[in-house]
Amino acid sequence: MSVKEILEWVAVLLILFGSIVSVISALGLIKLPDVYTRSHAASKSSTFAVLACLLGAFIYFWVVDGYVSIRLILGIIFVFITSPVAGHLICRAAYRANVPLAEGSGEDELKPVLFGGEGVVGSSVDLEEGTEK
Amino acid sequence: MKETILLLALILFMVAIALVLYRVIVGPTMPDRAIALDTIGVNLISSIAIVSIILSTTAFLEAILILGILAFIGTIAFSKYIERGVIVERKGDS
Amino acid sequence: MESLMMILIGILVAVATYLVLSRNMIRIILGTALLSHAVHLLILTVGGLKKGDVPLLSQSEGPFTDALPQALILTAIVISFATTAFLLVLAYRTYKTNGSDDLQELRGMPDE
Amino acid sequence: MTIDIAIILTPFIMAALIPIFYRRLRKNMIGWVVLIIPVSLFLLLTTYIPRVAKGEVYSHTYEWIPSFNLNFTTYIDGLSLIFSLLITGVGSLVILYSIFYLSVKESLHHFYCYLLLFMGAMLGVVFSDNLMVLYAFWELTSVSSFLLIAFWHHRKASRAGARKSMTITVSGGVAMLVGFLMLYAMSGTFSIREIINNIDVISGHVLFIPALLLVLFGAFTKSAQFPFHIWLPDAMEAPTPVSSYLHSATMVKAGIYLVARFTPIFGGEMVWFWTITGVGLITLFWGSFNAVRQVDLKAILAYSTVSQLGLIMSLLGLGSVAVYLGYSTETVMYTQATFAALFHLINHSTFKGALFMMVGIVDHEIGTRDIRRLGGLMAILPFTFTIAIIGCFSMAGLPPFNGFLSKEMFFTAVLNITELNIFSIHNIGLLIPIVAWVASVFTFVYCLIIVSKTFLGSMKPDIVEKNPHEAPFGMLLPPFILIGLVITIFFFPNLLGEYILKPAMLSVYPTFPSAEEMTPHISAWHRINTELLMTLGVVVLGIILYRFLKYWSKIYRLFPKQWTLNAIYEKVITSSENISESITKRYMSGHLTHYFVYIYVSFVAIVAGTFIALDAFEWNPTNDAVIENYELILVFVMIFAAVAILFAKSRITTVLLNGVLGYSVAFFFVIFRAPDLALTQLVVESVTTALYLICFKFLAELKPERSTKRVKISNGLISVFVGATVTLIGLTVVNYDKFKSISSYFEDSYNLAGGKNIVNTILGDFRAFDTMLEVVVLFIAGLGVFALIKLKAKKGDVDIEN
Amino acid sequence: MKINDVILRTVVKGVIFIILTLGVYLFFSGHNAPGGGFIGGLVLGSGLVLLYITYDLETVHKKMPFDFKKVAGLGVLLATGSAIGSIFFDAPFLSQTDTYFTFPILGEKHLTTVTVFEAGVALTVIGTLVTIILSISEDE
Amino acid sequence: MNNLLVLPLIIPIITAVVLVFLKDHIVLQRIISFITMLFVTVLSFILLNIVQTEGILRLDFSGWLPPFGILFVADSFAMILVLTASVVTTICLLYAFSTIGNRHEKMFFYPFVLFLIAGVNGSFLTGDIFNLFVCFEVMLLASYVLIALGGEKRQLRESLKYVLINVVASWMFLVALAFLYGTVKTLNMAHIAVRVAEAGQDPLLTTVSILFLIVFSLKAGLLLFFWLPGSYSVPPTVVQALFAALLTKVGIYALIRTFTLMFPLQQDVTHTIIGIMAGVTIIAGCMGALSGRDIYTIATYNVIIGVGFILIGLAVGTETAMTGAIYYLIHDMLAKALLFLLVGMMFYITGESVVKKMSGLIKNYPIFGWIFFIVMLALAGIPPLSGFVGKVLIGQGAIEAGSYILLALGFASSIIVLYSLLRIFLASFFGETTISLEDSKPIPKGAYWSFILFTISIVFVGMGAESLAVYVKDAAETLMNPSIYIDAILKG
Repeated sequence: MSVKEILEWVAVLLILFGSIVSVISALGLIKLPDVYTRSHAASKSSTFAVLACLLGAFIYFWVVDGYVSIRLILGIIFVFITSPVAGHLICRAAYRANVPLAEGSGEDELKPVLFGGEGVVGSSVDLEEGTEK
Repeated sequence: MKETILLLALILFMVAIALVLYRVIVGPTMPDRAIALDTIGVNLISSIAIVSIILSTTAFLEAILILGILAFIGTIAFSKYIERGVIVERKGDS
Repeated sequence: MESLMMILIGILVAVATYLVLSRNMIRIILGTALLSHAVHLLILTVGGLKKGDVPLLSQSEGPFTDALPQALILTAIVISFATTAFLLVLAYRTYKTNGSDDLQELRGMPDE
Repeated sequence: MTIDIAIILTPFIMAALIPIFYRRLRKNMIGWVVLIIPVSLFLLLTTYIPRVAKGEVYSHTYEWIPSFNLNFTTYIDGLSLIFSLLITGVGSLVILYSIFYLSVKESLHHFYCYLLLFMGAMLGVVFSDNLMVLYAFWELTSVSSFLLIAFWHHRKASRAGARKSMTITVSGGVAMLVGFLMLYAMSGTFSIREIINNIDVISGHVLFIPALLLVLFGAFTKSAQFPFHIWLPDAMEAPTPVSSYLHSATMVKAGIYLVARFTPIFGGEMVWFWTITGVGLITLFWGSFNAVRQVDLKAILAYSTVSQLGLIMSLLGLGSVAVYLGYSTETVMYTQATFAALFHLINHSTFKGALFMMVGIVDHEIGTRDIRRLGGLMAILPFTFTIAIIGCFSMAGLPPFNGFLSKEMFFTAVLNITELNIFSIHNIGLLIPIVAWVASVFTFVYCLIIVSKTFLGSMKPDIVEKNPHEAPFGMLLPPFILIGLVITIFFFPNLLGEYILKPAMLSVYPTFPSAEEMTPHISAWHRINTELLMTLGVVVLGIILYRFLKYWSKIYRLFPKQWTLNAIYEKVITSSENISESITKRYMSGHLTHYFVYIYVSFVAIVAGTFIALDAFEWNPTNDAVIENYELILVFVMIFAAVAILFAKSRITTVLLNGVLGYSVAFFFVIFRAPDLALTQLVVESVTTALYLICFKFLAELKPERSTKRVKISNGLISVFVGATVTLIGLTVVNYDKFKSISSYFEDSYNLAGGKNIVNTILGDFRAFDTMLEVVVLFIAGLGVFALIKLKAKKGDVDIEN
Repeated sequence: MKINDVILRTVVKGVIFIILTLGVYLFFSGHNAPGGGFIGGLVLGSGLVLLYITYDLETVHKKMPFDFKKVAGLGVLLATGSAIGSIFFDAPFLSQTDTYFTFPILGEKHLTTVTVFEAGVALTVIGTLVTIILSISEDE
Repeated sequence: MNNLLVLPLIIPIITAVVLVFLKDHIVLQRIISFITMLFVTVLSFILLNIVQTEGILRLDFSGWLPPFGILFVADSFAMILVLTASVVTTICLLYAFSTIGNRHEKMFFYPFVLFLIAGVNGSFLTGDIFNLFVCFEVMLLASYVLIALGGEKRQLRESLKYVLINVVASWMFLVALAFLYGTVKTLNMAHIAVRVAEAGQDPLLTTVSILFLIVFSLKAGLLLFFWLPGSYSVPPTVVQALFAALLTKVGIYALIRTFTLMFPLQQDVTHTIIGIMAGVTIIAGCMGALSGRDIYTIATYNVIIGVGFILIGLAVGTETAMTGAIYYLIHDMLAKALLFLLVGMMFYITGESVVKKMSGLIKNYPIFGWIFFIVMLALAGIPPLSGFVGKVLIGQGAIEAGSYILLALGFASSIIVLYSLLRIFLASFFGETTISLEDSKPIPKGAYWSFILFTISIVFVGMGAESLAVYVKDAAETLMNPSIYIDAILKG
């Protein structure tokens, strides 16, 4: 097995690994109880999965076609930078829009700070069918 | 062999998308759906990468980057929508 | 694959039609969006699927898949985007002035 | 510019000039200026008499639309000359009369303008040889008579009468047009003379009888034949000069003219004979019968006109037998019916014109035309009385007036016809003289009514109070001229026969060798024969009936009100309006959903219907590309997402699912090797989703559909059918491989257009025009969104926005 | 209630360059690789929209005082103008020409009038996209 | 150089964009847009004459030979319609100047009108079926904006319906295009014709043609006209007039092109369906016109009747009938535009749209009233006005072909047209005048000019039909012999 072939295999396995992680994260997205925990599953695992996958693809093209794809690198960087921010924003939004924590979560210390203990915020946005308006 | 593994990986990604679709449909809250859509986008990125390998073409690599960008913009838009009901604000610090 | 795509297109069209036949503005507009998805796939499918390589000369020697439908779809996508944008704005303006998003309430007789 | 076209055009030119110069004239001068036209035309036309009497005809062709054989061919022969003389002659008298009749407060310029238009149109009708030009003038007479009838348009009855006459006569005209077109289809020419020359070729054609009936339909509506006569009494709302012009001498005679003109073409048909004779006789009877019950003088005259027109019409029908039989010494006697028709046509114009003017005078001086409020006017209006008595007696067929002569000839004709043994006349032929005789009795009765109820008896007190006096000289002159003619013609009928009627006979019977034979010597006195006895019977029975009028007039009440022709006409009109309204309202509900249902149903019905009827379905999946597992999953994802949209309860969910679909489509583009599409679809889909979200700020949350289960099921069925139609046709299309795509040409894009991305080269070069316009579309949409948002209806601004 | 967007804004400042560069790249690479005026324009437009989302109308408008309707109009004029230009050279409407130019630094480059046309397309797309989104956002 | 061909499309577009930059200079906008339309009119007249002398012109965009590139084709039929459309728009602009108001003018009213006419002209000229779709969309998008511009309740409501229905129609168009491309694998209309003929227009191709029939019927208002009465009665008068004159006619044009050029081989199927649809359209239109109580309803249903009548010409399918259809198209564009302008003006001066609530207008507005009278006669096909020649020729064609039912329906409809308009005339123009001359609103000068110009053109088309005959005959000949068109495109 030449180095090239080994690298190819590494790439393929990275991709496979990524796909497995992605399925796990999807499972997590289904199984976990509330939006915050699901966000955890989504942003961490799926970022990880996609990075692995893109890295695999990068290596593959590099090795097989001898093609160093700047776009792929850019893509990796981009996902790497933005994914956490996106996860952060969405969780914050969820929190500010009063999405309740799951049963059995620890104490919510931010609540009194943000909402002054009232727990009411005038968001006009529909969060959940049936509850809005 | 490598082909098979790649196909398997692709199938797994598709399964993941299908699973996440459940979250998009069921919810129950808006942020849930937003997160799920984001995840679908990210999974699509991976899938496109794999398809590129299978088709042995680099034509789709732009799509990967664009999808990344859009998933990001989309998520931001969503989060603003959820948070404030408005996506583009008229004035600063409103 | 073509047959499968046709069935998928048929289902999309059926769903879209059902949406278009509903009373709510948003559903109808979504129905038109689905219709356009369906027709884009349709144009692609009738051009033949997987019959060749990506239509980029730098990437392969051919044969290539039919590039013409792709160009047509591109044009169609842009046009449907333009229409949808206008339609959405029109819909919400109508909602705001008429106070209803139910097309049944928006009937109005032609000679009122 | 030769004289014949000048004759037709002069009235039009004058009519066009009136609105320009009328302000410069004193109001009472307009009429005098206008009078010049018909008088000079009349004089001009009289110069034709001797020449036409010699058998000359004048014809000129002016090109109008030669490409479609629409040429302006004028044709002056005996028949048209009679009519043109009537038109201009009576026209002159009517204008003279109207100068005194109409007050200067009326909008005289309108009146004379319409009248000239009408005169020109009538002249056009009788002088045209080309069917289309004839039709053009024919409709123009309808239009101008509409304007004349509606002259006092502030009166409701005027408008209604005008509308009725226009609707009926134009409908007839349209039918006639179809008949003309059929004639054209058979003969290949629009020229009446050429059609007559080719009559053998066309008479066996399938369209011959339909064309005949359609042309007759036109003639009958115009000439107020039963059951289309209903417009004529209503048209009496027009000013009296108009009635006397249109309804005695000109417009209603247009149908007669048409029948006479077409006798050489259609005359040989049994249908022609029976339709014209039958309808004519029914009209004759019905008109006279109904005239008796009227109380308005003008209405009596209207019905009497209807009846007299029926008489002339039936005579033309009787005369057509000669065309069928062809020329022989025996058949010549049947042409006398036509001769009588033409003779009576002139006679009728003279006495009916005079009578209308008489009624005008009564109306003008006394202020009413209701015979129940009139009586004893003989003393106040002696000249008018003279007019009335001469006119009425002539109409009733008494000597020494011209009506007697033509009435006798009419009886002769109806008696002659019973001896014929064609067209199964022997079965019911005896009815013809009976009906004719009975109708004459009623004619006599209403003539008596006119004279006695108006002028005899005692004067009503309210009339005495007004202290009316005889009409001015100008108003009396025209009717006196007509009355003079009535008497003159009685004493010198053969002058008329020789110079005017004889050439016309040749026009009606072009195949007959000589006009001499067809011109009988008219004599006031011949030996005692059946005709004379019939006349005597008319007088006796007429007087009896008049005496006992109040006893038998009850029979008029036997006719239920709602079954009069007028009522039926009104009912048809209103119910057709109401039915259309209810049907239209039913399907034009304003529901967008309904409209979509119509569209989709016709889509499925017509497209799938054709598809199945032509048995076009074919499916052969062997050539399909392979299906990979992951593609299958993606397909299921899409189906899931699509179906889920149907059940989604919040709008965000639906939009997100739509986004999922869009992304999946993009992924299909990836799988199917379309990178540009994938990129575009991704971006567009995201932007669209963002747009949805932005617009949601202004929109309401989804509500559950509140439709009934039935609606849902039917909608569902429609959707399934639409989807199935697309799928089935699509499956067939995919297998259709008769042709190679033109796009292989584009694969050479680098050499052709210097681009390696084929799709982009197509967009930027091969089909750049599409791209350019697509950019324009985008621009319009952007601008439109901007304009739509910025331009809002002002508050409190009612919908008056032009 | 003030919500601070420090994290977002910081990240966007960096990311926006990637996006805009990508847009320009896509625009130019269109002739030989996926991309082109339309996609390039869309990506650039999306980048601008991202700015509007992260900041707000006024702030962005101060930095970029364009009337985007006019930008779009300019784009249409450019596209149609490049098309109509060929008329004056007695060539069929919309005819494109291309030449190879040697630039000092970039080396030999393939230049076509298609690029002008595509630039028009891109400008229109940017202008329209931003116009639409801004118009709606400004609506009361 | 054939480049002239593109000018009827590109000049309005460029002018429209330039006008966007002149947003607030209303007078300048007016002048420029008017000059532009005048120029386009003159140009299309010149082109029409060139087509006469030199035969069918074509312009291959970017020089790509058919069937690969897009091209514009000018035959007499297309050019006649382009010319008429330009004339109508020019005159309507005159009306707009004095009535549309500053608010609209500042909101790009003139650019949208110019875009509309560009799309219309493009649809007439294009020789590529997909490009036809794109031109349709240009026209439709402009029409969407024009119909909604103003933002009133009723207007928005009806425009929403209009837009949605047209979006679905466009979708059907795309489906039809997909099927067409999937079968004949080409987009050039002449090339499609060749290939369809090669395949003998087999059942599948006929089905596809029927799909096109549905699509264009929706645009033309043939049978599927439900959207029309509502949406044609809400926008400002000028827009109504433009719509009535242009939009349905584009659909009719497309129908005629499709079934004379591309799919002429299965006439017993296709033309029978068209005939039935035309017949039903006429009946429904007549019922609508009879049922109408207000001027807008009556006017819009008259549009529908007109559509049915013209398509009788297509359904009958003889050369005479086709000649008639073309004449009638010209007439209908002019007369319907005028009718809508008049009806709008009635509403403007009285503030009423119900027939019975107006009375005696002719006293204060004599010219206005008489022009209404003339257009009424013209629409009823009374000679020698514009409707006559077309009516006669269609009738002749129907008799030649033996389509007596259509003949009867068509001619009966003209009576209903007359009756319905007569009702307006008698009730609203005749009768007691309720408003004194001093109190009545004056009609703007520009409006009068547009009325008079339209009237002149109507009279001209009727009286001077001969001067058009060369063009119309040529157009009909080309339609009946598609090989002329095909040869001009593919050979040479």
